[in-house]
Amino acid sequence: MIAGISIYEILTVTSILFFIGIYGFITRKNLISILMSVELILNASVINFVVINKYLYPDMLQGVFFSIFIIAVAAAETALAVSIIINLYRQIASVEVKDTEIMKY
Amino acid sequence: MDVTYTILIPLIPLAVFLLLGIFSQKIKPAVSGIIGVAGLSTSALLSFYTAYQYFFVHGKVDGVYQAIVLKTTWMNFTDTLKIDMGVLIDPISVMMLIVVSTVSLMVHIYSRGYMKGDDGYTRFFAFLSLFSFSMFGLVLATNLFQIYIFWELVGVSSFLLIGYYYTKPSAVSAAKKAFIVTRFADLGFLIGILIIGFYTGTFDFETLNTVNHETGELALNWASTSFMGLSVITWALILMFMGGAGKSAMFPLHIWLPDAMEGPTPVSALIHAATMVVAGVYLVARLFPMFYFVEDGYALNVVAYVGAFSSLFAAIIALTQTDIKRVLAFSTMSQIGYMMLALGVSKYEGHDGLGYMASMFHLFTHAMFKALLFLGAGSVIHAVHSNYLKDMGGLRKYMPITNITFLIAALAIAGFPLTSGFFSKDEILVAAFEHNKLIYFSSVLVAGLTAFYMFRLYFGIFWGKDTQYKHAPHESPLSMTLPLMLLALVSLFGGFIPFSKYISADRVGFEAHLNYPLAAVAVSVGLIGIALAWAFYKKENNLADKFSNAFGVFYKWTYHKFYIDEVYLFVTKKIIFNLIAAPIARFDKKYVDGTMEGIGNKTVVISNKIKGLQSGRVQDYAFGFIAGVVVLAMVFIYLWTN
Amino acid sequence: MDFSSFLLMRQEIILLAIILLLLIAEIFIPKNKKSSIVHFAIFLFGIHTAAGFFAINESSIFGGSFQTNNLIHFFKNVLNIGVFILLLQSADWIQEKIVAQDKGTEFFILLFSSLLGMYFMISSGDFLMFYIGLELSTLPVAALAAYETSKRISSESGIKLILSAGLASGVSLFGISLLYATSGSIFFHDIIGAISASNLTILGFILFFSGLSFKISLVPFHFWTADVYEGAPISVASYLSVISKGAAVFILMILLFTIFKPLMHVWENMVYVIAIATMFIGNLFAIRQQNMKRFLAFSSIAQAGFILLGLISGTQLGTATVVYFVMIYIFSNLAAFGVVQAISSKTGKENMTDYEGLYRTNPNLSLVMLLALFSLAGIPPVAGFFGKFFLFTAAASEGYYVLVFLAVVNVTISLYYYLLVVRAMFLRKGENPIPFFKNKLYMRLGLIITVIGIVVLGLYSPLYEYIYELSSIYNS
Amino acid sequence: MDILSLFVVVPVLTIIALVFAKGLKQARLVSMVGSMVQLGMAINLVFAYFKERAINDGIMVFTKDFVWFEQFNIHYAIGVDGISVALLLLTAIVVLAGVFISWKMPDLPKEFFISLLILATGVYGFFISIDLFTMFVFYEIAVIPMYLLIGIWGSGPKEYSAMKLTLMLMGASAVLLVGVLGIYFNSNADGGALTFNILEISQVNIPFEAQKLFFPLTFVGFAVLGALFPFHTWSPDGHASAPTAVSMLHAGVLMKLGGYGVFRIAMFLLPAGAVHWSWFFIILAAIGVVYGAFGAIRQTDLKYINAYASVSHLGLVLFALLTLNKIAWNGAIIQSLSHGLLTAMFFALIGMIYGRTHTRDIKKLGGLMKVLPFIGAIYVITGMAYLGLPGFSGFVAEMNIFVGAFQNPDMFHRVLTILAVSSIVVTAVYILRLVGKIMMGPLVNEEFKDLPKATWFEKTGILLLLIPIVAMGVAPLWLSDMIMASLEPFIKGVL
Repeated sequence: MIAGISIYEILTVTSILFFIGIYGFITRKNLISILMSVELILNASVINFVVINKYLYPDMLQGVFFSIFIIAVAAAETALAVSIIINLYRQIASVEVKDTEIMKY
Repeated sequence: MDVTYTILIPLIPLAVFLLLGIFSQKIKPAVSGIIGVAGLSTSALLSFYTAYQYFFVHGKVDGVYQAIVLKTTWMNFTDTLKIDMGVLIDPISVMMLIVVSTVSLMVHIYSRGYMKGDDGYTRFFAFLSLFSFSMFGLVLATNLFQIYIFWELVGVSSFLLIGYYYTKPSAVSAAKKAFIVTRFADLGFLIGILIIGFYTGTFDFETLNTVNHETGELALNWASTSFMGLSVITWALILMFMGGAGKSAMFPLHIWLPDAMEGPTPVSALIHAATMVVAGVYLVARLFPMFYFVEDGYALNVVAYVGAFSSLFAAIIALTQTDIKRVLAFSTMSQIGYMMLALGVSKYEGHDGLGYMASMFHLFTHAMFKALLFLGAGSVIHAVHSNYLKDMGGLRKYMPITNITFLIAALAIAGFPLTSGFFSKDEILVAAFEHNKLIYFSSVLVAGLTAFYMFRLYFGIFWGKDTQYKHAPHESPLSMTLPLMLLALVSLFGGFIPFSKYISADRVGFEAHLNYPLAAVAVSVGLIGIALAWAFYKKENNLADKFSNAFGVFYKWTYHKFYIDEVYLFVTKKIIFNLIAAPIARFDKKYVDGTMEGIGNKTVVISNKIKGLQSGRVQDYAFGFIAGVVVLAMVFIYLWTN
Repeated sequence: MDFSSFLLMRQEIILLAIILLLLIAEIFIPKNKKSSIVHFAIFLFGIHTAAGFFAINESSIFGGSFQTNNLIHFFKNVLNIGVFILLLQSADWIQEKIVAQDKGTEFFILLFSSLLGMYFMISSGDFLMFYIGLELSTLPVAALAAYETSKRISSESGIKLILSAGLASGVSLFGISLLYATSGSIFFHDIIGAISASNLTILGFILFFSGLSFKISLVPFHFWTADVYEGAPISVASYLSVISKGAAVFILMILLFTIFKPLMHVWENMVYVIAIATMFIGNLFAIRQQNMKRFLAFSSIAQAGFILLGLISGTQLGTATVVYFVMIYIFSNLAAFGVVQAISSKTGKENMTDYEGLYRTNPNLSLVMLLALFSLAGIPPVAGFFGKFFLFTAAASEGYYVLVFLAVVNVTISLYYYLLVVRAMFLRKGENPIPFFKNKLYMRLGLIITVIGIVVLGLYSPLYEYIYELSSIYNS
Repeated sequence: MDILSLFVVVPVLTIIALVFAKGLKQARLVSMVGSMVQLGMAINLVFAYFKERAINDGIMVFTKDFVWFEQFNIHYAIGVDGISVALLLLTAIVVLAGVFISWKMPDLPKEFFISLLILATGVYGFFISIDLFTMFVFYEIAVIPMYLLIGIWGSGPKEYSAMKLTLMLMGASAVLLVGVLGIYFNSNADGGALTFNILEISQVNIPFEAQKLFFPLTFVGFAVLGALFPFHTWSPDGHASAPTAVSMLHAGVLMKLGGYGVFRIAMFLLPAGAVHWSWFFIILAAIGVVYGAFGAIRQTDLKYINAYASVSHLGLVLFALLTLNKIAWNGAIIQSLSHGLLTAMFFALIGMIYGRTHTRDIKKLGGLMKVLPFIGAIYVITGMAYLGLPGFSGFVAEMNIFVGAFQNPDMFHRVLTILAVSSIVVTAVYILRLVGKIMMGPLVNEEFKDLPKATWFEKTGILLLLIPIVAMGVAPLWLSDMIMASLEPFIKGVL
C-alpha cells in the first residue's frame, strides 16, 4: 500500500513495462538483449502479481508466492538461455539474431 | 395346330453357327460347307412343311387365317409390359419363311462353289447360318421387342458379311457404314417402340393389330396424347418406319446399300437383295392395321410417298452405274420402293387390300429373280474377276447357262408378260392406280426405266463388244449353276401362284384378276425400255454416249448418285467429328480436367507464396505471436462479443 | 494430513526417484561402462511405466494445488508409454553419439524432469503449480534441443525454443496475473465460481491461452516448431511433437472444460478460427517440405488443428475423442519419427529424396512408415482413421458441419503430402537408395510396439469405451 | 463363421498366405486358389440367397450384427439383398479374371497380388455391410490400394495419374464423410438413439431440411467414383496408367461402388432429398452419357477410349437411378454388372494387345485380326456387346433403362431420355471405329506378323468374363427377378 498511488497507475506502469519488453524482443539485434526483454516481460507480471495481491486481495499471499516462483524460474531460464548463447558463440563467434537464421521456410 | 417344331427353324442355323464358330479352326472347309447346307436344308424343309400345314391343312378357321402364337416370357418390365420370345405363325410370316429359307438354301449351295479355296470358308458359312438364324427369328417375331432384337442381330450379321474381306479397307468402311446408318435408323425404331410400349402398354403384335370389326377401329385404345399436331402413336409409327427405311434402304437412308456390295456376291444376293432389305417392308406389313387405322393412315401415306420417291430415285441412278452389282443394288432399292408404295396405297378390307397383297407378292417374286440376278452376276464376276461393265461383253458364248438364267431374271424384273414379275408388278400398278394416280404414273415410269437399265446390263454383259479375255472365261461349276436354274424356274412360273387367296391385309383372302388395260400399259412401257436398251447396247455403238452427253449435267449427277454420299460425309466428318467430338475432347482436357488440375496447382502455388512467413528469424516469430494475441484480443473483446 | 495421501503423487515420486538413481549411477559407473546407463535407464523407466498401471484413487492434496483422477492417471500412463517407446527408439543414437561425449545420464535426467514437469502440469490444481509444471517441462527440452553442442543448428534450435518459450510464458503469466486480478485466486476450484465474462477476464484468458497454444503450436503461435524440430536431435523433436504437445492439449482441454466453461461462448469461436488457420497453414507449409523432420513438424501442426475439432464440442464426447486421438497420434508420430531416427542414425540422411527406393532395400522400415503415414492421414483400417472420424463426429455433434467440411478438405490436402513420402519410398526406384541395414533390438522393439499400437488401437473398441467412461469426470 | 463374413475373411486369409509366399509362382498360385474359393462362395451365395429369400421377406437377408463402438452405436452389421448378391458375384468373377490376366507379373508380384486382394476385400466388405460406418471404412480400404497399384506397376505418367485418382476419390470420400455424419446425427428424428444402421435409418424419416442439405454431399461423394460429369477426369488418366488387372478391377468393380453407394445410401436413406435434387443431377448424368460417348470418338489411346466409354455407360447408370423408376433402377443395376464385365473384358484385351504390340495408339495398330484370331474375335464380340447388341448383357440393361426412363411422361425427362437413347448410335460409331481400325484392315506393321497367340491363362480369364456376359444377355429373367424383388423398399422411399 503506497499512499496516493492507486492500483491503476501501477498497472499502467507494468503494462508499459510489458510492452517495452515485447518491443525490445522484436527490435533488438542481439540475443542477450532479447533475453533481457524477456526478463522485462516476466518482471511486468511479477509486479502485477504483487500489486494485485496487495491492493485487491491482501488477506492471502498467493500473488506474492507466485512472484517469488516466477523470479526463481526466470533465473533458471536465463541461465539456460545464456549457456546456449555461449555455446552458439563458440561456434559462430556471434550473438546476433541474424546469424541464427539458417533454418527457415 | 401344333407348331412347336417351327422353333427348330431358327434354332438349327444357330446351332450350326455355334458349331462352326467355336471350332472354326478345327473343321475342314469341305465339312463345314456340308454342315451349313445340311442345316439350312433342314430348316427349309421344315419351313415348307409349315407352309403346307398352315395354308392347306388347318391354318384357316371359318374363312380367316388364324395367327398361331407360341411364346414364353424373356424379360419383365412390369406385370403387363414384358418382352416375350416365341413364334408367330400367320400368312406373311409363313410366306417369309419360304422366301428366306429358299433363297438362303440356294445361296448356301451356290457359295460352296463360289467361295471355294477362300481361307475364311468356314467363317463364311458360320456367318451365313448366323444370318439365317437372325432372319428366321425376325420373321417369326411375336412382338415389337423380339423383332427389334433380331433386327439388330440381322444388322450385325450383315456387318460381318459385308466386312467379310476384312483386310480390304473399302470392305471395312462399307461394313461400318452399313452398320452405323442402320443403327441410326434403328434409333428411330427403338424410340418408336418405347412410345408404343408406354402409351399402349404392350409390345405384342396380336394385341396391337386386333381390329374391332363392328367399329372398324383398332380394338386397342390408348391415352391419345398428341405432339406437334399428330398423335404420339402416329409419331411412333413414323419413327418405326424410319427403322424400316434404314434396313430397306429407302431414301435418304439408302446410302449404305451400294457400298454393301463390297461383300461377297452370294451375301449380296441373300442379304442385300432377297431377305434382309425387305425387313422394312415386312415390318410395315406386320403393323399394317396400326398403320392403316391410326389417324386414318397418316403414317401410311408417308410410307407410300417415301416408297414411290425412292423407287424413282434409285431407278434413275441405276441407269448410269457401271459396276454391275451396284446397278443391281439400286434396282433392289427401286423394287423395294415399289413394295413400300404398294403397302402405302393399300386399304384394309377385301379387294381394297390389293396393295398389301401385291406388295407381299412382289416381295416374293422379287426375292427370287433378284437373287437370281445377283447369283448370275456373281457367276459372271467369278469368271471375269471384275465388277465393271467395261471388262465384260459377249459372254454368252462362254457361259450359256448363266446367260439364259440371267435373261429370264431380267425379263421377270422388267415385267415381261407371264413371268412372275409381270403379275406382281401389275397388281402393284393396279393398286396404285386405284388409290393414288400420282404414284401410279411415277411407278409406270419406273417400270420403263427398270426394263431399260436391266437390259442395258444384260446386253452389256452378254452381248455388246467382244472383249478379249486374258484367260478365257468358262461356265461356273454345277454347284453354282444349279441354284441359278432352280431360281430361274421360280422366276418364270412363280407368278401363277394365286397369292391373294392366301395373303391379304384382313387375312380373309380374295380373288385378284389381271387388269388388262393397265397391264398392257405396263408391258408396253417395259418393252419400250427393252427396245431402247437393245438399240443402245446390243451392238457396240456410240448412241449411248451421244445420249449421255446430251444430258450432260443430269448424267453427271445421276452418275454421282446425286451426291447424297457427299452430304452424309460432310455431316459426319465435318459436323459430328470436327464440330462436336473434337471440341468436347478439347474442352474436357482444357477446362474440366483443367479445373481439377488448377485446384491442385493453386494449392502448391499458395504454399510457395506464403513460405516467407517462416522467415527463420526468431523476432518475426515473436511478432507473429504478439500479432496473433492482439488480433484475437481485438476480435473477441470488441467485435465478436456475443 | 497423513502421508498416505502422498501416494496420489506416486508417479511423480517414482520418476523423481529414478532421476536421483540416475544421478547416483552417474557417479558410480566407471567411465568405460557408461553405455550401460542406457540399459539401466530404460530398465528403470520400464518398471515405472508398468507400475503406472496400478489404479490410483481420485483426490487432491496441498489444498487442491495437486489433484489427480483416473483420466489424468490414464493420460500419464499414455505419456509414459510414449516416452518409453521414445527411449527405445533413441537408445542406439544415445549410445553411439551422446554417451561417447559422456553426456548420456544428463540426457535421461533432463528428459525425465521434463516429463515430471508434464505430470505436475496436467495434475495441477492451481496456476502456480501449472506454471511450474509448464516451465519444468519446457526448459529441459530447450537444453535437450541444444544438446548436440557440436552442431550449429542444434544450438540455434535451442535458442529459438528458449526465447520463444520465454516470451510465451511471459505473456501467459501476464494473462494469469489478470485472471488473478479478476477472480481473486489462483486456485482452479475458486476461479470456477468467480470467473465471469468481463473484458479483463477475456483478455487474461486470451493471453494465457496463447501461452499454452505455443506448446501445442497452434497458428499463429507455431512459428518456432519447424525450426526447432529440424535443429534438435530427432528424439527431442519427436518428444516435442508427441509428448509435450499431448500433455499441453490435455491440460488445455481440462482448463477449457472446467474453469473457462463460463467463457465457452468466447473460446468456441476462438478455437473455431484457430482450428481452421492451423489446419490450413500446417498443411500448406507441409506440402513443400523436403527435410523429413520439418515435414513432420508441419504435419504435427496440422494434426493439432484437427485436435481442436474435438475440443470445440466441449462435451464428454469431445474429451473422450481428444484423449483417444492424442493417444493414437502419439503412436503414429512416434512410428514415423522412429523410422526417421533409424535411418538418420545409420546414414545421417534426413531428406525425402534420400528415401527413394527405400521399400526395395528396407521393406520393413518402409512398411512401418507407410502405416504411420496412413494413420496420420486417417486411412482405415489403421487407428488414425478412427481417431479423426471420432473427432469429426464430436464436432458434428455440436453442428459444426462447415468446420468438419474444411477439416476433411484438409485431410485430402494432407493425404497429398503423406503420399509424397509413400511415393518416394514405394514408387521411385532411386539412383542411390539407402542400403539395407539391420536395426538393433531396442529400435526394433520401439517400432514394433508403435505398429501394434497403430493397428490395434483403432480396431479394439473397448479402449475407447474405457476412455469415454473416464471422460465423464469433466462433463458432469 | 457366417456365409457373408467369409467374403471378408477369405481374402484376408489369402493375403496372409501371400505374405509367406515366395516368388511369382507361389504368389499367383495362392491368389488364384483364394480367388477361386471366393468365386465359389459367390456362386453358392446366389443359390443360398434364392433359398433364403423364399422363407425370409426382410429387406436384407443373412443379416448379422456385432456391436463395435457401443458409444457411437457403431456396429459391424452385414446383410445382402439381390443387388448386393449380384454385385458380389461380379466382384468374385472379375477378381479371379484379374488374377489370371496378371499371371506374368514381373515386378514385385507378391506385393501386387496383396494390394489387389486388399482392394477386393474392401469391395466385398462394402457390398455386404449395412452399417454406414463399416461401409465407409471398407470404401476407403478399397480405394487406397489403387495408389500403390497404379503408382508401382503402372505405365506412362503413373505417378501423376495415381496421385490424381487417389486425391480426387479421397476428396470425394471426404465430402461423403460430412454427408454420413449428417445422416448419423439426424438418424434419431423419431426419437431413439443415433444409429449408423442403414435399415434402421431407412425406417426413420429424416427432416426434409437435413435431406436437402446432405443428399448432394452423399450423392456427389459416391458419384465421383461413378465418374459423374464433371468429376470424371480422374478415370481416363487413372485407367490409362494402371496395369491391366487394376484397370479391370477398377473400372469393373470399384466404380460400381459409386452407383451402389448412391443407390443404397444417398437415395435409400434420403429419398426426399433425392426427389428434390434429381432434376439437377439427372442433367449432369445425361450430359455425362452423351459427353462421354463423344469424348471417346476422338481419343486415340485404347484405354482412353474405354475410359470415356465408361464415363458414358456409368453416366447411364446414374441417369437411370435418378429417373426414380423401378424398371430403370433394375436396368441400372444390370448395367452396372454388364458394364463391369464388359469393361473388364475390354481392359483385359487391351492389356493383351499392349503386351504384344507395346502400343495402345490405334494409329499404330491395324489388321490384328489376322495375326491374333482369338483375341480379335473376342474383341469384336466384346465391342458388339458393348454397343448393346441383343444376346449380350448390355442390351438387357439398356432396354430396361430406356423403358424405365420413358415412364416419366413429362417433356423434361422425355428430352433427356431421348438424348440418352441416342448415345447408342455414338457408341456404335466409336466401337466400330475401334474394331475397324485395330482389328480389321491390312496389317499396318510388319513386326506384328508373328505375335504370340493367346495363352491358356489369358483364354481362361476371357472366358470367365464372356460366359456371364452371354448368360445375362440370353436369359436375363432370373437376374432381373432377383433384382426387382429387392427394389421394393427403395421405390417405397421415393414415392
